[in-house]
Amino acid sequence: MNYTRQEMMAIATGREIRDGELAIFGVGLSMLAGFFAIAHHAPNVRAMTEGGIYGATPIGGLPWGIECNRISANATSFTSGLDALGCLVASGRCDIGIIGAAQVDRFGNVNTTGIWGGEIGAHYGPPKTRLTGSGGANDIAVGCKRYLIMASHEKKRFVERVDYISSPGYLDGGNARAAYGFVGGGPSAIITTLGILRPDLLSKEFFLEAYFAFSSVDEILADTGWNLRVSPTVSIVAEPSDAELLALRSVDVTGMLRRAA
Amino acid sequence: MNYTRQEMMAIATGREIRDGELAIFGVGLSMLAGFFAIAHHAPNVRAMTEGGIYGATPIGGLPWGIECNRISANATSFTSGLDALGCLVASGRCDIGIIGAAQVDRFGNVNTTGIWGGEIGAHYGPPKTRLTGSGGANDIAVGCKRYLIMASHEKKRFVERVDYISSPGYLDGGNARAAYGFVGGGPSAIITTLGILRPDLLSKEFFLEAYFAFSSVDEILADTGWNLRVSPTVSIVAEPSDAELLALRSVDVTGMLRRAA
Amino acid sequence: MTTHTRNKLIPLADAVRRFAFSGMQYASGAALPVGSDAIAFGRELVRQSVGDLHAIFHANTQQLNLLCAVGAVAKAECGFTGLEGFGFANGLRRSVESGQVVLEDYSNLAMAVRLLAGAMNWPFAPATVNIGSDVERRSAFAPNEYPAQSKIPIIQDPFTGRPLGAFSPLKPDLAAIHVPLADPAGNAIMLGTEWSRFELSRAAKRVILIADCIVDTACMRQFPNLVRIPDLLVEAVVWWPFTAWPQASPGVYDGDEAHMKLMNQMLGSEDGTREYVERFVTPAGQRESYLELIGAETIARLSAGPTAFLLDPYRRWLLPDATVRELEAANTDKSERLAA
Amino acid sequence: MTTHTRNKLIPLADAVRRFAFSGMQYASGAALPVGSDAIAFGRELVRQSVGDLHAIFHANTQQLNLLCAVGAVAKAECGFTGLEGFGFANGLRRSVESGQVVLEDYSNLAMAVRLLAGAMNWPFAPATVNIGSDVERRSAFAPNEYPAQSKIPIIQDPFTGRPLGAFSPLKPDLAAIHVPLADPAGNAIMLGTEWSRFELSRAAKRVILIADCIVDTACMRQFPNLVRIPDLLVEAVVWWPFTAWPQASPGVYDGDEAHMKLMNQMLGSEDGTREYVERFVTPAGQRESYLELIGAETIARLSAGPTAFLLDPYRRWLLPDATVRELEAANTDKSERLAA
Repeated sequence: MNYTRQEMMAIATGREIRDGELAIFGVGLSMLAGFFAIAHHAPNVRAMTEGGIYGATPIGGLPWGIECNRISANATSFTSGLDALGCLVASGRCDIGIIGAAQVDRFGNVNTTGIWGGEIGAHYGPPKTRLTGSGGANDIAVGCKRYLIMASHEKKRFVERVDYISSPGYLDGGNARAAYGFVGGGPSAIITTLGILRPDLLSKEFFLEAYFAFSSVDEILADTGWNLRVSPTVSIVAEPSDAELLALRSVDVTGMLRRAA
Repeated sequence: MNYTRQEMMAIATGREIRDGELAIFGVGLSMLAGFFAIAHHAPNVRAMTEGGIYGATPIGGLPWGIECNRISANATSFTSGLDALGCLVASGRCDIGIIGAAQVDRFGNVNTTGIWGGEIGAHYGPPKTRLTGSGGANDIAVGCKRYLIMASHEKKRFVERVDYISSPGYLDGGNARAAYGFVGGGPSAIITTLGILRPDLLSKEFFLEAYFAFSSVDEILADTGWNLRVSPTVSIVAEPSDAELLALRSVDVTGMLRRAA
Repeated sequence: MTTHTRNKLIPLADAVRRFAFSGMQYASGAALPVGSDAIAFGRELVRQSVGDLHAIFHANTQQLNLLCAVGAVAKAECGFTGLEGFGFANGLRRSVESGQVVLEDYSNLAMAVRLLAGAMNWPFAPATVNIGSDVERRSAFAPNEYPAQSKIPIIQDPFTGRPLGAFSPLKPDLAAIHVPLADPAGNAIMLGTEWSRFELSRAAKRVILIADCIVDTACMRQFPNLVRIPDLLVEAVVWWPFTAWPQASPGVYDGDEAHMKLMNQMLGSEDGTREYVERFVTPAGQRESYLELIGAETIARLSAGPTAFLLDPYRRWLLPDATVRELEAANTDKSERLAA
Repeated sequence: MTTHTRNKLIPLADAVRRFAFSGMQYASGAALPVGSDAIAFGRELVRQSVGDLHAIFHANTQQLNLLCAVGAVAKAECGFTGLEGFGFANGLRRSVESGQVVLEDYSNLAMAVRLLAGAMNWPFAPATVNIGSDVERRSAFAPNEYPAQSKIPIIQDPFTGRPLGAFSPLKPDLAAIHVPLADPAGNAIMLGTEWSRFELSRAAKRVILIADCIVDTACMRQFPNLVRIPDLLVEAVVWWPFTAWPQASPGVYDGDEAHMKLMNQMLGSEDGTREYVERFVTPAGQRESYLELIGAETIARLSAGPTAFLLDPYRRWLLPDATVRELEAANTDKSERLAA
């Protein structure tokens, strides 16, 4: 295998991004996936951050954050969070977003707020483990035409029901999102460290669509906390091509994804 | 008389402005009155326009408008209409504003929208004479802590009830404004070409407080379209001092107010 | 980076042909009556006889005055409708008084808030202005509602119960926005107040920049905080010196006071309007003929105004005319090239 | 013009003494976790033992992380609460898990919209974010309401009947805002994203600027479109190089990655926090001792970052240190001068 598991995940995510789209990336893996797509097959993607940084490409390694100087060094425009998340994301202009998840459930609801260890109950108290909060992820989940969830495929993360919905996926499934009139369509895929999950057209429950060459259906089922349905046409995700690896590594200049294998 | 009637009106208006206040001026007479106050007795007035121009003093004559280069040449900050009228005026931060009037009534309501020649009736049709609309005056009337109305004292302009309320004074008088929760307190004076009117504390009806040395109570009553009440202590407005005239003329560099006498 | 130097320069006539259509909701400049506005775009609308417009102007300008005068406007929504120091807007005034233009009045803040609501995709925005006045109670679009209910519905603040006006969002089909400086990709720098150009650029379905000067993208990378309209919002860029004439463009040229008065005087009658179009619109469809019409002496005088220093930091990035022409030619309609 | 060159420069310790108080609603930076924030102001709050804070941070920063770690915060309202690439914010995390800090969650857009509502004096602002999630249904400030009604009441759009969240305005008692460049009167230029500094400067009851560099007002007259915080909003200006350290100030210095990690690691325990305060807060009450603590080598390295060119257009207006000190001395508390 001439690539790492992290590289596979980044490439699978990047393949979801189409040329010309308006795309919002977070830090870390999601930014690498996005800039890989630009370098490889989507040169006209218009990339932005939720801080209101436009036209920038990171230099000198992966940014530590979306206001890091590594992404501020060659921007063509700086505005504000209100502009980026309000005028560009909440407005429905943004084609695609990428968010992470500490917990994700069968309907693609994401928890990044805290771990209570199950149902919170009627009284809201402090979590056992405090996480990062919603940040801009709730805004992306509500506003982007579609979005991708990236998550490490572990049983404790892929749960029947998240402790706290920080960012809405399909809520209780079916048409549940429609009640809120969100301009965004919801999560189009969960890209994990082991494979790719997609929502059922009607029920909106996520099923296993494909797995990475180094994984298997059994491994994925064992690492999923709900009774994951498997597509009858489940397949192996195409391994990275040489051109893809070249493009990804030109973006991942500090080799973050190779170290983390 | 070593001053013109227009100069008296500008000076009487400027006297209403106190040092240190945040003040919003329109074009023409109101800007002259404001910058006279700064030059004469209120050096720390913070002047702004509804276009979001801050820290500027007009150069080379009176600006033709609030985006004129004559007021844009030495600003310290340019923002926007939303900022100026929203964040600074509607917020209640602005201490004083000055607006003009084509018609003004006994409760200080101002019409700058159109002349229908009386009641419009149930159907809203085009006016006989279209005026300039509300512009920012409605926003100033609603948001500034207090505001001044400047108007040429003529019977056709000082009417029982304006055809159209473009900018609310005290509406039907008394506590009528309170129903709307405006942050601004309402008009504190009407400065005319002949004298100064003030609102009664309770009824909010405007009465004649003082007249200019070149005018008289009789002249003012004859030129007012409602039964104007006269203060028992009605007095003559102090004539411009030499220092005031000097300050005003240093602002009115093109002599606009002297020509228009 | 090919992504960010995408060339969107096209000729003015192409921009109108491609993006304008009769009956559209058309917004411009988001300007004030004496300053920044894409008046040149309105002149081209007249040349191409685009009509039946639903005009959305934060405040009136000589462009709206002209469009009303020639009968190109059916409906308008506006804050201020005069010309500030230049008096009433005679073209607009005439068309409103005759009933030809149905004009819906708002205050200047209300127009800005409605553009913000459009930009944020809010179904309404709350505000305490306009309520209690006839701006709320009278609707030209719903003339038989009195007091009007559909224009600015009164809602209650859920926290305090206090009454508020609910303002409908503005999302014009097309916005032609004047800027002093744009790069070929559509990044724009404004000098002087933005008025509501920022909000308009986010509220409109499509945005075209009409720029006095074209600069290299390197200028935007030096001053990214000045680039308040990023390229990702922009469909096309038109290079047109003295776009706002006879109004002012701070940093680039002063207002032409004589023409401001002449234009407004002529727009005061049908005959005058016809003459204005014949003398100042029809023959000015090319940059060269347009500048000739303004006159070299006037151009020199207006360019040497008291704000000229505001342009100094950016002069080194101004693209040579020939370069701009080449970029523009690369995007010109084939039909246009065949006709030429 | 005396009006516009009013000198508002005061020492950092004076600014905290005059404007900060225990129990206040305190907002800062309106920053992101690795960028602009007035962290130096938070260090002085710790030195002067200002506590019981109701912290309003658009997103967490090392300042909030520190204030939580030392126990100075009772309540907080926040969007993002991590440190981006640097992981969880250990000080904040510890204080939330222990129940010492009651943290009310919003999304980043919701925080920006609430600041806008405060700035515009709206009793609420509408938005479609957060509704349908536990951000709406769970309130730490009203823990027994489930689903919460008072946090984000659901209202109906009067035009379409569509449900919306109503967001309460934020109007903090005091905002300490970091900017790279300010003049002595309080006009400020930002480089890099504003995040929500513009909205915060209008929403807060009082605003203090903490500036890396002080420039002559002539700089503001050359670049008025960059002055997004005008002097009329500002109570006081503090000159404090490396205000945001260990975070970054685009154009002026890079983030200090080693200290970002060290600081967050130390704030992860009570002992570590005590040590952090002893080593990096207590002895750094003067500009000289503060810069010494960062170290000359680090300062040189961080100042030579890839964004340094962003500062170039403004360098000619930087006021000499001696001039700034004189201006500051003119405003210094008498008590301070006597004590010195």
